[in-house]
Amino acid sequence: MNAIILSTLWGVLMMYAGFATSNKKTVSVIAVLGVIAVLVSNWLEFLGLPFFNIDTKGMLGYNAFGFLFNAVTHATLLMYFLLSAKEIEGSSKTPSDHYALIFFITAGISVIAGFKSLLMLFIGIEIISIPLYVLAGSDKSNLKSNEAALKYFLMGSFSTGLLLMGIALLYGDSGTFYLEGINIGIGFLTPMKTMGMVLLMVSMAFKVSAAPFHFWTPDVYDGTPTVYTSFMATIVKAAGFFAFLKLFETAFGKVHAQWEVLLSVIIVLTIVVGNVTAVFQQSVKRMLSYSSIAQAGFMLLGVYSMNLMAKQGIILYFAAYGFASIGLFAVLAKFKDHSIEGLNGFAKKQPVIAGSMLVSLLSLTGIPLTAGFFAKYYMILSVLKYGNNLWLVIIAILGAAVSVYYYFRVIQAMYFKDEADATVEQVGFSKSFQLLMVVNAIVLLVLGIHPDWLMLFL
Amino acid sequence: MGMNKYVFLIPLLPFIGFVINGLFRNYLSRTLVGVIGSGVLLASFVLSLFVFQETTATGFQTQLITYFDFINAGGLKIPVSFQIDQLSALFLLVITGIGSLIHIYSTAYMKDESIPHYARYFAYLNLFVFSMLLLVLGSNFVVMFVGWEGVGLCSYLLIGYWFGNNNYNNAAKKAFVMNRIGDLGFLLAVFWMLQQFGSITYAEVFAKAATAPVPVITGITILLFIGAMGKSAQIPLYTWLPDAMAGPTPVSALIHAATMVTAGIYMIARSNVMYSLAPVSQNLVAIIGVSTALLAATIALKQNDIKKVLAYSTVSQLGLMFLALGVGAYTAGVFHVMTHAFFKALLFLGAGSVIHAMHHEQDIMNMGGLRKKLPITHLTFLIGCLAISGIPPFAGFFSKDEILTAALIKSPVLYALGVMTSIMTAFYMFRLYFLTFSGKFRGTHEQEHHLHESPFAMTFPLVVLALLSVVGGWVGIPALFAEDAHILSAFLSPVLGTPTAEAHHFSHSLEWTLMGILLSFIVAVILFTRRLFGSEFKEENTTEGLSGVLANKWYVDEFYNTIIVKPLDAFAGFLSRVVDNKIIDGLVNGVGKAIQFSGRQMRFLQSGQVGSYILIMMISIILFFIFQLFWK
Amino acid sequence: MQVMPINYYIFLSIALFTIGIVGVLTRRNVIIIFMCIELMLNAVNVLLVAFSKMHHLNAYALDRATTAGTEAQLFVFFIMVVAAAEVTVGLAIIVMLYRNIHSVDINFLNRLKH
Amino acid sequence: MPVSEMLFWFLTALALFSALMVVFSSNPVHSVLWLIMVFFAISGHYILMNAQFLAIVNLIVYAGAIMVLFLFVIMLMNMNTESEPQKSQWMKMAAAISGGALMLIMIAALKDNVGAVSKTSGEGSIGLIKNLGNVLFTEYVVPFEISSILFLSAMVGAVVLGKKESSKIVS
Amino acid sequence: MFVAFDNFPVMLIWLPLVGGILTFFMKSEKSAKATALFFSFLTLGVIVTNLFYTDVKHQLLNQVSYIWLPGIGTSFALILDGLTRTLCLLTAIVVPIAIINIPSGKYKNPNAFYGLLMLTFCGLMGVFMAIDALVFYLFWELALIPVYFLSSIWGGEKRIKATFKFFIYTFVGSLFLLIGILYVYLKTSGSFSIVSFYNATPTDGEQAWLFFMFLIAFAIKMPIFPFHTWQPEAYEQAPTPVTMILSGVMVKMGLFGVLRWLLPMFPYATKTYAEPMVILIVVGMLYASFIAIKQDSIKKLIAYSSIAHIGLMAAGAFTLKSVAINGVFIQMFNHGINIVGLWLIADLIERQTGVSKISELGGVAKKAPILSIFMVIIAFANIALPLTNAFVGEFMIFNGLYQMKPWIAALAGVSIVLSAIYTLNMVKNVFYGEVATAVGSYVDVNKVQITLLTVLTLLIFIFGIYPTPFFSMISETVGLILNKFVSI
Repeated sequence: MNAIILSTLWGVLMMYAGFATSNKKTVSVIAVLGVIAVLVSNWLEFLGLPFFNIDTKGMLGYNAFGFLFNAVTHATLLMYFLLSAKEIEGSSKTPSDHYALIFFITAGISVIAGFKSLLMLFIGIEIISIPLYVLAGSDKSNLKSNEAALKYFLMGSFSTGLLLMGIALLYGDSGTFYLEGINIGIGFLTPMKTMGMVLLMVSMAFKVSAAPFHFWTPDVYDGTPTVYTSFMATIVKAAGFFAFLKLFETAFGKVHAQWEVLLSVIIVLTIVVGNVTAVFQQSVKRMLSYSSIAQAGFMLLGVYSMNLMAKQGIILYFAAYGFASIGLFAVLAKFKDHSIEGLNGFAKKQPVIAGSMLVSLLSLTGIPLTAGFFAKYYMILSVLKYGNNLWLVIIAILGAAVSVYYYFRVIQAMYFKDEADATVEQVGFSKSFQLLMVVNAIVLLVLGIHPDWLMLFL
Repeated sequence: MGMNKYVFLIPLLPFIGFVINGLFRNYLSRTLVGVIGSGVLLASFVLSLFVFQETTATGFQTQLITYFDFINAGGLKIPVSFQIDQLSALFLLVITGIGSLIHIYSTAYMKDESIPHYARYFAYLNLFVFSMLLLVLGSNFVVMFVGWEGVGLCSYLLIGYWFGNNNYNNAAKKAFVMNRIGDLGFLLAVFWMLQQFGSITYAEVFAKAATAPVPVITGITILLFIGAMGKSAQIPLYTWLPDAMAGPTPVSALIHAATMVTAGIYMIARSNVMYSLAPVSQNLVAIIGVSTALLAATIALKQNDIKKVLAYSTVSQLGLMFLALGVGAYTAGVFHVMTHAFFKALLFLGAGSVIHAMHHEQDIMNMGGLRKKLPITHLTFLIGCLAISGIPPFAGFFSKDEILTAALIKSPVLYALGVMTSIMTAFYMFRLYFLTFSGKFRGTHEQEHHLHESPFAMTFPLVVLALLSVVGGWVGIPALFAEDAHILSAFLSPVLGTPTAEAHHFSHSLEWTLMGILLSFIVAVILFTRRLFGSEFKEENTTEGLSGVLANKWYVDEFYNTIIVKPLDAFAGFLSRVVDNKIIDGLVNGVGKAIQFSGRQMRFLQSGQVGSYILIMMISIILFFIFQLFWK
Repeated sequence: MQVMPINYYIFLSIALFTIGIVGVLTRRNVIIIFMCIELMLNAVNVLLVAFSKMHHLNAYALDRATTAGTEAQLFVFFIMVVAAAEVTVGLAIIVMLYRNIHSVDINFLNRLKH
Repeated sequence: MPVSEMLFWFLTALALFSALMVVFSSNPVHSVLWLIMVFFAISGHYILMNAQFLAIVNLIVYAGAIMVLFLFVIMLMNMNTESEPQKSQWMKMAAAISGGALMLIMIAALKDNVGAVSKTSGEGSIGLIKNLGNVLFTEYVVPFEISSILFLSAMVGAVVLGKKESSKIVS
Repeated sequence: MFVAFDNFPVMLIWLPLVGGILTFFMKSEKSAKATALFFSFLTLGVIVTNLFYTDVKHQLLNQVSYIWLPGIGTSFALILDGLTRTLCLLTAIVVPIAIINIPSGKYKNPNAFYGLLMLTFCGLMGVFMAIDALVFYLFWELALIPVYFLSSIWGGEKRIKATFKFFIYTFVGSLFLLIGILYVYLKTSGSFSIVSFYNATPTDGEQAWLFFMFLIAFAIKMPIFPFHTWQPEAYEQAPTPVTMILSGVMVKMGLFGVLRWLLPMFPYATKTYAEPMVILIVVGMLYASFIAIKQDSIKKLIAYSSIAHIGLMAAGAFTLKSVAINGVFIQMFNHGINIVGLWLIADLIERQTGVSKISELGGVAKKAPILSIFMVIIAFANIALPLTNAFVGEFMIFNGLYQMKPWIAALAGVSIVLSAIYTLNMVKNVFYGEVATAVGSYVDVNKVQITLLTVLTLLIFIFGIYPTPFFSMISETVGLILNKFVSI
């Protein structure tokens, strides 16, 4: 609750900050302070120090999983703000509005972190989505950005329709919006419930950009200003997963066997489509959006198996994927040319930045001693533990193997290609940015060496 | 028994010589190299004499001297140990003795080489002798195998001594590879023995052999014989030996007389216990032996290279030795090894002397009339020819006669073939002799001008060997002439057993008759060759008909080339180009390409059209519904 | 007590929903597509209200003072709220796009593909 | 046939017909008008189900505010002509088929539902404003307040999008 | 500070790691090389010292376990036993040789180059010493990454493609390995320690596919036919020091995996598949040998020859015969020495002539007699001539193959002949014959190179003549491996 309220308040504060000061730097500082405040308050609540005592009538409620998810969200958001402040400032005359939107989204994510009723799920998702539509189109004079916003909006609304239909059908059968209530009476899956469930799954799959509902992702990620793509692809997506996992665990946990096949089909499609399509991309940005689809396939394994390991793993995955992608996007946002060739010889020009990008890419690939490894480790382990689904694991790791291809293309460009035949843009990276990138890499490495420090809390 | 402590020195001394000459070749003087090279061998020879003397003592027991465990792991125990008995002692003598002479000879023969190469040459020679000594001294098959491969290595190094010439290198490689084929057989035999007997020590193997099933023994002995085929140049692995003439001539002497090719004989003689238990293998040995003898003899008839003739004669003589072993006359085989060592070394060194005089001319068509210019060489060479042709009382007569007698006991056919070989031997040897030494000189004037007798270091070994070729046979005088005069047989009997009683089946008169007929044939042939080649020379037809076939060595090399080498080469090429590059790597790359391709194709699903996106979503939802509602 | 089978409402809702989907698929004018999405939301609303009444009826049989079904009607309320917010943003986006390309044809949205 | 039932069928027919007309009218303005028609029909249904509050809200919010907004935008863009190009026949076919299939499947799956909706107003007062308002501000105050975030963000969003910043168009 | 250095395994990990990191910060090439050398010699010193502490009394010094991730059930556990000592010693010998051999100015950014080499060193040590499955896996991957960079940055013309292929190949393999490890882990009581892995009891059916999961990773790494196609290109394109480490040590990771993990963990499956595996491998050996005959590039020839030799070792491991496993142990070491020698010579030639095609070379022996002597020795060691090191191992392996099935040994024996053919072909065409134009101004080896080659040659002879101490070192480990098969 702390997080929701504080981030809302800070969102409002940000709105007014735009009037109060015209100095963009100040706005950014306020935003960063806000995230820290949210982070701390969330943590305090986790430790048993809620600032507010609100009776939510059982619609919202946090457990360790939710708190930890919130914490990871806020931590990645902090890193995001720190790394991307310049781009956010540059994206508009009044970046305070954008900060406000992001804070509202954060509030929505916190709602998602604690939803116990389909109503809260719906509202939470919408709170996340609607500002995102705006952020996608925030580069107003850019037709790609316009297009991304409209596409995202249309398809998002459409999927909201599906979600609502699903909720309605579920309600029709069970007479309640409470997840636990649905679960209680779910012993036998009536056609109505089944349909509701499938529609919910579809709309959640849409939100996490799982195939075959992923089509919006590449276009939208590509068209959105890079700085917001970063946010969308990491923090927001994590919320989608969290919702997916929580919804299906709490509401449909009993009938796991009924939907696992369907989900595994989605997973396989996602992994195949994401990885295979990413292979041929020439733009790093677009490649990363396909890779986010591929990573989604891996994260869905956690939704699939739904055991403790899955939860541990998915939290770690959020962190690993979030930090890695934010780092990459933050660098990418400074480039005009997003083609892979544009990075040729980058390591020689900017060894520090390239080094931390390297760590990010290795983490995304899942190389040991980076957080990405243990993330994948938990996913595979959870599925193996769930049992009898070796083929799913094998497809997943084959996907991971394919992913090497496109992630390493970037590494190859940065490290192995000569700059002579390349057009490495003269992009300046401030010292503080470099430092932050190093910190980002260190976070990934620390989580890769000692994931227990994160898992400890679950 | 005091020699046991020093036996290790016998191989070690040549090895030290090898190390010194090999490592310090840039720092030693020419004389020092020669002294070290020959000196270590002479020292070994002296030690061998002592050892030999011990073995001749009555009541001598086989001595086993174990040094350390070569391998002792996983149930496999292979000690490095030496065995001293009559057989090894005899071979020690032959190897070190003849080896010493060849070393001495080489000091003069190779003096044109620069010092580093000179030293290299002696290092190789020393190593060669070392390997051979190891082979002979070993008390088990693995140590023997170590020496066995070692001589293969040295032959490789020496044949390719003049490495600037690629033909020589090819010959060297051919020698090694062919030996390796044989070695594989040997190795498998070793494993089989290990499995069957749990040991590869002679003593244990031979003790247990009698109780092993005959097929097993047959198998082992055949595999061993395959090893011998390679090493001792028998059909089908004999073609390397004539090519091995690429090395310096003393090396040929060493290979043909003292080391290397006799290894096969030694090995089978050593394993006589097993061969006697396996008649099938024995027959095989005899048949291969006699066929090789005959084949090589026919080829030798038409060769014009002085060394080639000698080489084929070695193959042929080796065949005879195997014939002896095959018919169970182990002593006769070993006897012939000994006498053959004498006269073949003599012949090769003599040939070397001729070549030396002729400035590396080897074609006998370009020689002639050397009798006067090279008197010592001529005389000793003649003795060699007489010895190899089996004229009494030269050494060859006794050993060959013993073999033929033994063959006759076994089968008249073998005998007949052996006789044919002997007659042909006489023919080609005297053809060689007459073409070289009588008639007019057919070389260039320059060659004629420079003709000279070789220095003492070369003639000395010739004389010694000539003497041995004369008297060497007298240790094995057959019962025909004098009962119990066969000293060698008596000496070797603890190892090789006494000849079987069958030897006495024939009446003395029959033996006399056969020997007489054979001798008269040989003499006739010699006279015939004198008529043919003695005074005047006429160009031989070496292109057409049988003589063409013979001159081209029955086209065996070409046959191997077409049947084995080329197809294997093509096969390797096929594997490399097609299977590895196209199929396996193609498959691997194909997976990558397929992913790329499908990536490219799948991009088109991403059409950018919201309508089609939603349509695909709808279709998916419909399918999901159907699946979830109706399929289950 | 006068009752209607719930199925009628379900069918009505499904029909409206499907019409909405077909509209989304067939039309090129973004605004109309958006309207069709609104149609879908309304289909859901109808359904929710019907279910609300159905559950209320069921509960009423046991307990006269029941408030069962309220939550669904409130849910509909929230859907309308959300829809209103969505429309605000949606139309803003559409207007923005129109300002740039002077068209609201969805087929022109194809700069981003592959 | 009772009046309520007749009304039900009438409203249903009206709703469906108007919905179809929304999809099929080529003039956007007509579409908007037909959609308003649908909303009216749906509101009628609400009233039939004794959900007066929603009926009113539906009319005010949807038919009133939202649709006016739509109309306004359409007028703004000067789209009151039948100028909209048609989608390809293929797409239309596919849409019709998939839509039909979806409907068939859903109906087939849900046709066996037993359950009823009461048509009398006596027993169900939950749909009344008083009732709902009470619940909304007691039990549902949290989602209500949270949805305010939604509005805030929508507002900020509309402002962000509506503000004119630069005129250079990048394609 | 010395607390962490109080035992051998930890020292062996830390020294290369610290050395590598320090090397990164060196400014000049000289100091970078010196640092790397210093630490690698230090490591060598440690492992050599350790050879005197092999008795039970010092077990505590040779085995450590630090709690790492208790939640997962993994701890940083290392051991030094017979198998490990063999390979660590090999690594510690090969790495300094590789480093010394690097001519100055050859590679740009030398500090990074040497640093990465040291990191590879560290990774390899970790792989060999780990007795915790997860730690093993981590090091397995970690050893790969620096190699990937080394080859891709400093390699030959087609380096990026070749190295990438290598990387993908091994990565796929290791992912399968990961699945296998995790599956077995679930069968344990939640621990990754090797003991619990050994005691895990997957059913026979599970063993069957787990066996292959593990095997794929190991087979790719070795590599054995038909997973070998990455190797020739990777060897050809990688910079020589890396190729040395790759072929000398890294390929042993696969064999090591088979011996330490695969065989003892799945005795049932191993028993079932041993014979088909051996046949497949033997066929692959012959296949590689045949292809080696047709190679014109020295490097590719050595690569294919290595495939054949490694295949022999792999076949030996699957015979499950004590004698063969002993042979595999010693042969792992010896093959490392020999192939490093071959690479060294190939590098010396290529460095001077700029040519690595056999057909463009010739007559090196005339110009460089000393080099040729070493070459002949190493070449004959490569074809396992008696009294060279390889003979001991190959003899024992063949013996084991024979014990399994005589005809397999006979078939495998053909490779002996073939190896003689291709090795001597290379010697002949490169060293003998007419002096080729590329060799015209060849200068013989210098003192440093002589020293390196002498060290290798001495090792060749020592292990070829008196290998007994080695066998006493490994006997216990071999026994442990084979114990698992006693009851089956």
